[in-house]
Parts: sequence; C-alpha cells; structure tokens
Amino acid sequence: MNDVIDSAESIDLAEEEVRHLARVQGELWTDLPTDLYIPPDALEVILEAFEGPLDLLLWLIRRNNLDVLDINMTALTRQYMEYVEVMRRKRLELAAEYLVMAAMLIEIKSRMLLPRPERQEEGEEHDPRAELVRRLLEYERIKQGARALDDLPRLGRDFAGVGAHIPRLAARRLPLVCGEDLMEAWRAILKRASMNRHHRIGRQELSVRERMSRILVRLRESGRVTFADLFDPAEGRSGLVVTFLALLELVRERLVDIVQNEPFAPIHAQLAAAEPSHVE
Amino acid sequence: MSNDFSPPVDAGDAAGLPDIKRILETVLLASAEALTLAELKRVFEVELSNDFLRRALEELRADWQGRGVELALVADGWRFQTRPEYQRYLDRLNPEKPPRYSRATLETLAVIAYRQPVTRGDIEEIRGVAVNTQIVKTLEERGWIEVVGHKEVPGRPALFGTTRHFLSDLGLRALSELPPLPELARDLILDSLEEAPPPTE
Amino acid sequence: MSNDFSPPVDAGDAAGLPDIKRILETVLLASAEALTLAELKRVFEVELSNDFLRRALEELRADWQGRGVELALVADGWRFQTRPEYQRYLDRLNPEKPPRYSRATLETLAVIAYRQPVTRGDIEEIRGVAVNTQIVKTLEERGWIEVVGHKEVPGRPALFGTTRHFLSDLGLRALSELPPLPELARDLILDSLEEAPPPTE
Repeated sequence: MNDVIDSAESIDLAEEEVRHLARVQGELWTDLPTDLYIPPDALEVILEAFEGPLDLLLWLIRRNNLDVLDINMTALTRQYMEYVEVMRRKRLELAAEYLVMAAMLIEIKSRMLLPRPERQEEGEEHDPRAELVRRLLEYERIKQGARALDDLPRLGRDFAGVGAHIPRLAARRLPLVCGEDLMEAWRAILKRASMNRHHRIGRQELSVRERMSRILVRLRESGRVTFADLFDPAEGRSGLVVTFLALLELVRERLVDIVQNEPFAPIHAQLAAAEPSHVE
Repeated sequence: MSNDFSPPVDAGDAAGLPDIKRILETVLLASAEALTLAELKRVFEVELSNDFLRRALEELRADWQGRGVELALVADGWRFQTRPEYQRYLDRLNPEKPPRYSRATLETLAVIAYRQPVTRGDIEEIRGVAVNTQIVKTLEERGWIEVVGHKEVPGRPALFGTTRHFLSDLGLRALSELPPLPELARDLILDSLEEAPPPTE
Repeated sequence: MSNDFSPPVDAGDAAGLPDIKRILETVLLASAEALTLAELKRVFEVELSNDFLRRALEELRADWQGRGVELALVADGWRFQTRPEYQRYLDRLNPEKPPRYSRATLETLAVIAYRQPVTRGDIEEIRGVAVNTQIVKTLEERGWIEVVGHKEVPGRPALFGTTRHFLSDLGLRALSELPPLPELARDLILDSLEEAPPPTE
C-alpha cells in the first residue's frame, strides 16, 4: 500500500493507474487479462494501485459487471482468491487485510450455500452479503468524497493568499515611558547613592528646574533679555515666583548673569560668560 | 436601509464608509491570515457594529469584482485571495509544485471530514486497511485535522475532526458546504438490506 | 483608471494593458517578496519589453494612489506595501508589547527631568556611572531632551533639559505633574520592610 505522499500518484481510478503503470512496465494492456495472469514484474505495480481489499473488490465487481447489490459470491470469491494466491506467491509481506477479507468472502459464500436456519434474528431474512455490501458502498462513497475534496480549489495549489508588505520602518515602535517609570528610575539611583545624601524633589522644585531649562533656551535664542521680559504676568503669582526662583538658581549655579550697567538702568539677563579665571 | 450608512460615531479615526472601507482593505491586504469580524473591529478606535462592518465588507467585496484578487468569506473569516483563473501566472513565477496528496491521504481525510468525529479504528473499518501514522501526521501538520476528543472506550482512542483551517483552505465557510457524498443506490439498499441502511447525512 | 477592467482574456495570455495590469496586480499582491522586472516578465507567456512592463507598473502605481496600500519600487524590485499612516490600524490588530528603554536610559532621563539643566558630568555623578553617548543620542532623537545651554566652565559642557515634546508624550502639562518623590530615608525604610506600597504624598 502506498500510504505516504507520492507526487506521482494521483486520485484517478484504479483502472487508469493500473493501465498507466502497466504501460510503464512495457506491456501494452488496455485491460487486465481475464484469465488473471499477472506478469510477475507488474504485480507489485498492480498491488500498489489498490488501496486495500475493499478497493480491489470494488474493482473486480466493476470489471466483471457484477451487481453490487446482488453479488455473485462464487465468481467474486474465486477471482479474489486467485489474486491473493498470486500475491502470496510473489509478495510475502502481503498485507494481512487481504487475508482477512479472503476469510470473510469464503465465510459469506459458504453461508449462502447452507440451508438458512429457520429462526433468524427477529424473523428478518438475513442476507450474508449485507455487511459486505454496506462496507463496499460506504467505501465507494468515501472514495468519491475524496475525489470531490481533491477537486475543490485549494489554497496554495489553485489560488493564493495575499500579503502586502508592511514596511519595517513604519513598524518601528518607540518605547513608552510614563511618569512612574521615571520615578522608579530616580528611586533606583537614590538607592544606589550614599545613604546620607537626601534628595527631596517636590513639585515646587520641579517647576523651578523646568523653568531653568526654558530660560536657558530663551536666552540662547534671544541673547540678552530684559529682566522684566522673563516674567509673564499671565501666569499668575505662582508662575512669577517660579521664574524668580529659577533665575536665582541659574545665577547661583553660574549659568546666567544678571547685569545692570548703571543704577536704575534696565536689568538684563544673559547667559553667563566664561569665567575669566578659566580663560587662559 | 439600503445604502445610507450613517457616519460612525465620532469620526476621530474614520470619518465615513469610504475611509472604513479603505482601512479594512489595507488591513486585509496586509494580513496573510483570514481576519474575523471581531479582529477587524479591534482595528477601529470607535466601536462599529457587526452589521455596519459586514455591510462595509460586502461593499468592499463588490468593489473588487472583476479583479484577479477577490475578497472572500471563509471559515476563518475574511481574506483577500487570488482567483483560480490567475493561478497559471503564479505558477509560472514559482514553478515549485505544491504537494499532491496520495489516494490514501485523501481517503483518510475524506473519512474524517464526512464521518467526524472518528477514531483511527473507524477509519480503518471504512477503508479496510490500517491507517498509516505518517498520513495522520501529514494532515495534522497541514492543520487540517485535529484531535477533538477521546472516545470513552477502553484505551480512550483519540477522535479526529477537521479544523476551520481545513475549510478555509478549501474556500469553504462550514462543513455543510462540503460536496455531498453520492447516494449510491440508496433506495435499492433500503429495500433489499433493511438492517444495513447506508449512513445518511 | 477606475475599475473598468475588461474580463480576462485567454488568447495570447494578455491581450492588452488592462489585462496585463490586472495580472501584475494579482501576482504582486500574492507575492510575499518584492518582484524584479525579470521575474514579472516570466509571468507572461508572451515576451513583453521592459519599457512596456515599466509603463504598466507605473500606471498601476497611479491607480493605487490614495489607498492604504501602495505599489512601491524598492531596491529588490516592485512590491505592494502599506502606507505608514495605516500603521496604527495594523498595530491595533496585532498589539505587540511595546519595546522598553533600558534601565540606564530611564535613569538618565530621570536625572535630566528632575535635575535639569544638567551636564553629562552631573548625570554621571548622580548615577555613579559613566553616561553612554548612545543613550543621550537616543533621547535627543526621540525629541525628549535638548541642549538648553552650556555651562561656563572649562570645556563648556552642554546642559541638558527636557523638551515640551517630552511633556506632551508623557501626557503632562508641566514637569511638576510627575509623580512626586518621597524622601530618601523613607524610601529606604519602606524598601527594607519589603512592603513598598505606592508612595503617597
């Protein structure tokens, strides 16, 4: 039995396969010989054309124009046994299923020869062939079902899926950060830092430090700015205080100079000049 | 209401049907897998109703009529796929042949598809031969069959069924869309073999 | 070119420009990789000139103007790709875990945020380790920090501060909206007790 995927094998009718394969063997058959003589070389090929005893039986029935519903058991059994005999002679590893089927056929045949016992189950007339016929018909239906499935358009064989490319660049995603991440990072730094250093950063101080950055940017862009211009009354009192504290801190850290050229002249803020002592 | 889509609540993201269709088109064209309605809903910031979305998809499907690519609804959801008539062009581009399945594989698949859930023993009974392990593995790897349970008999054998993916790969939405099995001389069998009627769907 | 493609013509494989465009569209949409002109030529039974093919591709590109997917000529050849504006919809469909910044990056950012304006030297002193140039560059490229001035000491080191963009990215109106930090001493006690309740202040 050829059970693995075989690209050369097709779902075609067994007969066609036999004929085709037999031609490959160099013999020009249009049908199997009625005397059931099988050239030894072709036997293996023929065996592989059948999927098992049911398949072989169906083929024999069709070939002999037997009525599947009124099988001539004598003819069928004789032919089947001849096949099995040849198979047994030539191929020792003949699948056990063929022998099981042989036994079944002989049993059916002998039961048909015997006079029927008076009391059958529930008085129904029982045809010993019934179970065989049921199995043959069920198998035939599945065979046709298999062919129908194979005929359906199949993804990868008869049609394809689509897949527009998703550009890598567009797919690049940036990490997300939230305030808690920063707090955690800061805590980690503090934990590593010396125990006796206390960093306490409150909301007030944060606004001051942020304002320090903004003032530096402004001074860099505009150069010298009048002190008053740094304050935006629209911000309200707390905003003004924050700006004032930021300026004080910037001066303390020597980042910004506050200059007044003469008394009562306008006060200006500007980026700190390099310390003369450091400019050699 | 035929065609009067009201604009979705608070545009924000998508101002109207044309935008929504274009977004659906983009997402579906970029997705290798079929997308369910629930997944497509997730794409939009605003909550769209299933009805509205379905209508937009149907319109989009109509927009693509007559192209080499079609919008299809399969078991796994909505997806764009090429039409079979264009396969020959794709084949020329990629001459590698997809695997063909042996009769044994296809018959095993057919038993599982049409008679599910079935055990290995059921498959062997119907086909009259032992089930090759490799075949089951092949079908599982393709994602077409899966173990759907265990039969409560000694040994608790696995029960196999087909997957949604199997239906989608065949362009189907449900098992009921499988080609029907032929009724082989059904009447005759019923008449003459009363104790063994053929299984009916 | 709207949508009026004529039906596919079998004869000669490709009867005219509309057919060829439709075939190109189908093949390109179905292909995971960009396709070169040579590969696209292989799709057609008849020999098409490079010029003709290029013209068809340019027309196809124009047809796709204004959609969420565009036909692009990249180094490897031609391919359909999504436009960046549609990335957010794709992202929502496929929510990946966003990448995270390293601890060193976050700490550097924290020092700049809480202690601005600071020099690199300040950051190193506070963190107790050297500042990686790449970290500063990353934060600058992100537009979160900027040089707000220079400290007038030898070497005139740059002073870093956070930007308005940083605030808006974090959803803050002002830096003072950052979570307030509890006192160090209290932190250490809490940490040693292994309780670490959220700091309240």
